[in-house]
Amino acid sequence: MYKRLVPIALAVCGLVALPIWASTSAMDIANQILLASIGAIALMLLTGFAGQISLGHAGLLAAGAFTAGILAREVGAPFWVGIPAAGATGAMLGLIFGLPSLRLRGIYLAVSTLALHFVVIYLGGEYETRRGFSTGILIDPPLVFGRELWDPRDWYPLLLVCAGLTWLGARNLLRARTGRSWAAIHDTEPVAAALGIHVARAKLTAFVISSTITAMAGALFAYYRGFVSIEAFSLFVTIQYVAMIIIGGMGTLIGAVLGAAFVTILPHAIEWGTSLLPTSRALAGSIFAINYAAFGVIMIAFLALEPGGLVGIARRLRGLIRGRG
Amino acid sequence: MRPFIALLAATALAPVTALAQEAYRVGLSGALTGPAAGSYAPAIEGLQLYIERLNAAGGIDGRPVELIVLDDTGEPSRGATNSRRLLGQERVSLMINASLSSTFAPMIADAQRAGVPLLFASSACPAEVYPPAQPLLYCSTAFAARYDSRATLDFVQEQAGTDIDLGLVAMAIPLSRGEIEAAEGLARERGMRPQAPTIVPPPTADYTPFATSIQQAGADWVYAWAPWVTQVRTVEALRRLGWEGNYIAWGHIEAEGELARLRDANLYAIGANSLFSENLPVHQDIRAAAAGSTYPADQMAEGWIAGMVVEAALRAAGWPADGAAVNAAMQGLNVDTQGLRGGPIQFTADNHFRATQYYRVYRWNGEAVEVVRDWQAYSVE
Amino acid sequence: MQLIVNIVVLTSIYALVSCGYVLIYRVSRVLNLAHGELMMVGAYLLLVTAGYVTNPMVAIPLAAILSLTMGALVYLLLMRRMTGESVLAAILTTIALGILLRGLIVIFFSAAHQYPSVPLGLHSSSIQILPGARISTLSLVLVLVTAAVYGSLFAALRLSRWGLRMRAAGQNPLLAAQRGINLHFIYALVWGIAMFTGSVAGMLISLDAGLDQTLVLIGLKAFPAALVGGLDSLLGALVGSLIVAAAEVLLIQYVNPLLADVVPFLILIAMLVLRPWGLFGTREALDRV
Amino acid sequence: MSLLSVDNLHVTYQRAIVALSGVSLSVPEGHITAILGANGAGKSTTLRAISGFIGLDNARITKGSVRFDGKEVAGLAPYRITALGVVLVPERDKVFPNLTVLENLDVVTSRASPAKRAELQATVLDHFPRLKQLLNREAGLLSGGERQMLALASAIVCAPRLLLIDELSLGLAPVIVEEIAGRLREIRDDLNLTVLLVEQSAAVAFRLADNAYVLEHGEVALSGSSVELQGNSAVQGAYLGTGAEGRRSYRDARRLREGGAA
Repeated sequence: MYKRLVPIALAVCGLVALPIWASTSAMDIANQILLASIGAIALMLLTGFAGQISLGHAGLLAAGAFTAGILAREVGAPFWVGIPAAGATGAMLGLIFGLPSLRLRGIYLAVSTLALHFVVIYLGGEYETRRGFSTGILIDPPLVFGRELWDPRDWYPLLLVCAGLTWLGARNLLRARTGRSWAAIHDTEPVAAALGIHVARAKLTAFVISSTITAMAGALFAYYRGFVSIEAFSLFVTIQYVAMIIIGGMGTLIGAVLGAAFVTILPHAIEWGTSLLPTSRALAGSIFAINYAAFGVIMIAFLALEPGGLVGIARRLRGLIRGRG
Repeated sequence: MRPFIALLAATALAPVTALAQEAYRVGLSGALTGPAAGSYAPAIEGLQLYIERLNAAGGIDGRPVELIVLDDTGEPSRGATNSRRLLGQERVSLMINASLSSTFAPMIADAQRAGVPLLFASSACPAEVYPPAQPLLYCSTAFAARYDSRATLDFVQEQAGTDIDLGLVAMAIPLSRGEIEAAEGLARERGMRPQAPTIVPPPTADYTPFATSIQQAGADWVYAWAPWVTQVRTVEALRRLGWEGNYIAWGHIEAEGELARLRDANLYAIGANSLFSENLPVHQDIRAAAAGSTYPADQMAEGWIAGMVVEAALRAAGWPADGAAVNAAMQGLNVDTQGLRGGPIQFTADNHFRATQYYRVYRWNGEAVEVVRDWQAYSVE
Repeated sequence: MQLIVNIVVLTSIYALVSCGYVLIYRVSRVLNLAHGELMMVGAYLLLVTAGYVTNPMVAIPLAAILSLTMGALVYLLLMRRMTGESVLAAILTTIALGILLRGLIVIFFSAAHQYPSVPLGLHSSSIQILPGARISTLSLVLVLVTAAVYGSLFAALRLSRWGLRMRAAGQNPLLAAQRGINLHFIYALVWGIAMFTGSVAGMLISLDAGLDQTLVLIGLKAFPAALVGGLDSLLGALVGSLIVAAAEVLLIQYVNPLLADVVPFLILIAMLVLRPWGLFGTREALDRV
Repeated sequence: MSLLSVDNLHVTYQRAIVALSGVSLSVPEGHITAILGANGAGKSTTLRAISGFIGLDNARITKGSVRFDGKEVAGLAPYRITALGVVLVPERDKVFPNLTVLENLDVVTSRASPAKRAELQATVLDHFPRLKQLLNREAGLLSGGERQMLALASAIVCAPRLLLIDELSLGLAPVIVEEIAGRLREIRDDLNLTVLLVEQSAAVAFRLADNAYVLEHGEVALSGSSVELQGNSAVQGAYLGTGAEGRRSYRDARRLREGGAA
């Protein structure tokens, strides 16, 4: 047990010390990673552990962001009201997203969540134009402990705490009865039912918990950006989150965080890479395309060659080292 | 956890290209790629060509202008990251937005917090630039909400009076819908019979159903204010249904080339930019500069005008030009557009749009794209 | 009258696109979410062939054959490695393929709007086919092509030996292999045909309305049509397309044009709740998944 | 002389469960050979190893050889073994349910030339007249017996040199099994087929087969001609329940090997 503590302690103090020496844009990337890992952990619980495929993640993020946006703009609700309210919307949507899972499995479930994604985005668009926010909803920086959060450096501690809480919450959940029932329904539902596990309740709790966390992540994202618009929650966002749990490594919490970091850093790394090339101005035009293509190639590589994801690679490396060490 | 912290550090200490301190630093975040790139990328390239030509001729008082271009693919989150990088790390003294309206809010917030002026070039002018204008926000783009519809309806009334059925076409994006719904109100005030706006969702396989609903409502005139693709697909579908009415659409940068391609006598384009076929000296300059670039010269007027505004602002601000100095200079700017527009672009402390907005209508007359009605001035209150 | 013609045109567009989804799912049990991108790549192939030969009667078939071979290659080089993997992995590989193709298209063809009809010198004139109903020649061609494609598919699947083998491979791959049927050839063939039909639809739409990135979204809109009919049957795809197209056209005309975007997905949700395996799909398809 | 000879074959599942540990048997050309044995003795595994469809639920041949017509086939890709003329009639999912009877026969690939194939199809339908009346019926709607007939017919149309049949009589009424067994024997004589039959019911096996092997726990416990085995008291005791000494406790059956070794 002691041996495992050292790397964790190192990691935690590394993270806490980050704001001291990192530049503002690096802090912005770090914050984005923390936000992404909250959403990734939520999706990992649903798909990685409970085995329910969902392609509606961006829709849930949008729902959370819009709830926070509407409350902040219409009612002027503070930060402390916006986040839990977004969580409540997420829980409600989780139920709606979860109902089809009682009848459907695999492809049909994925498709029903995809359809719900388009419905949520459509409603968001309608709200935006009806209420005249044709260029999106502006939210002024939230007040936390009397301090106005705007600079990435102010946001970092709050986001670190939120990500940490999500991690701990998820880990305890997985150890509790719900987590075990999820593991059962992950593979063979009939067997799970035979063992007396209330399959329907297990599925719905998986959807509700995952959607609540995702919606809160969406609200946090809205406050962090200070801005909400439907264009920010396209289908590509869903695909990015699904890529996070695959590249990270299905069925592991650390996989979700590693995947979140990888997928968030990738576009910046590519941009930094191409800026080194001499013809960087000509390439600037197709940076977006290069990102897209690279993202596709990497996902295919992980799916075909290393289904275990980064965690799989790490395990294999550790095996090699231990084998030879 | 260890590896990713190292990677993070690497990006943080990315080699900040040590720039010669005496260059003027201007930053741009625009939709170089992504779905909206078609109407923004040519303008951005036009601006880059202008700045290169300016630097070749010795820059401003011997100092070059450093233009940093970042792609935001029309996505708000990328727009926000770019503006933080331009303001925080690159320390630009003037920032330009050439992208979808969804990227406005985060950039406006960052610019106002950093006290650096933000120029909207080729992107739709937000309401904040009209008098009474908010500080630090300026717009040099041809089209402008509210005034475009008024000018168009004036022209339609001039041509066909007010006893007409007016079809209205918009794309299902908030800005286009907002403008067309405003136009519906204006048309009703003038005694016209506006139909319910036909709002077309972006990914449409077949435009015929939308054209059918317009035709069957008996529209004599149709006014479209949306991205060029939606405007032109709808008129093509209407023509295929045998509709002979008049169609007037906003003249985007692609308008001139497209009117020549379509050869439709009843298709009008109303715009604020002049035609490249007039071959004014400035048009020749643009053609010379645009030789060999990826986008056609006649789509670069918007970027060229932005270049003129930037040069005038930096020249007026003098050296050293920080955000406040450039902003002060822009309050009293008067930029001669050398015929690209109906008149000069004048900014005042209270009006960051322009004193007068000039509109011109043109169409295909059998052999060439001609001007149907020359510049019509609208003073901006 | 014009409404009915509009419905027929929209139905044939959705049918021609959705038969790609059905063919691949029915034979190789894989849901191909990259079908929209493959359709777009087919249309861009026409842009390439139109660059070399300006006679449409040569350029279009040439591009169609290219897309057939590319479809087969997509299976052989990529999807073959995914046999035996989980359902989620297979779906995600197709999504990743879609992203890769979208990126490559913008790199090679830039994001600008292209017009393949210009080099081919095609002007879409319109004909009066019924009193009070006019249709563009290209839409007419599209309707005829859809009829021909569905006719030949129904005939092939019923009569030709390779058609039988496709159906057999779809029902019981193990037994098909035991009876000496080369499954890899069948899957490559079916991916080729699916891309062929999708590309033909993509080409005809782009000849009529020009070509850019948004063609992919049309592929996505045709997806509910395939599912409503039951992922498992061609007849279902036809009927599903009719239902979705009719709903869209009537809603645009009488209710609110904005609904056209979300209607297919509303119908899809209703169908998934009532009859997940669609109108004509086999229930077994659901349990097997 | 023997078309198929299996030597010391070992197969393990999931790298843990040993299914076959040293099976050796040979199938003379033109003969019907049967494999007997209780459930889980490794009968089906042997068949799947020979036909090449072993790699399914990650089973693997770990040792031994399978020689068909003198050529080593262990580990070859299944479709390569089928091309050599080894055709398997599986235990379950033996027909294409949504195809009609005629389509089930048309769909298979045959080593015979088109003309020879048509002739083969005609003769096999002659041998199974009931199928001839049901040509346009979907195979999914056939009865158990008709389904087995169709499975045999479609395998024979492939013009196999060696026909592997997994459980001929499973789930069928005795009178139908009698009819099918009789038909099979006639076809074997007519087309000079070599058959390796895995069968649970010893009665059917001895009626059809010329010689037989008895598998127990993955090893060959007994082998010999059908006549000899029928006479062997141990086999009777274990399988037919009519041992010479009247009732025998089942406990001794386990020591079948030592007691009644022929």
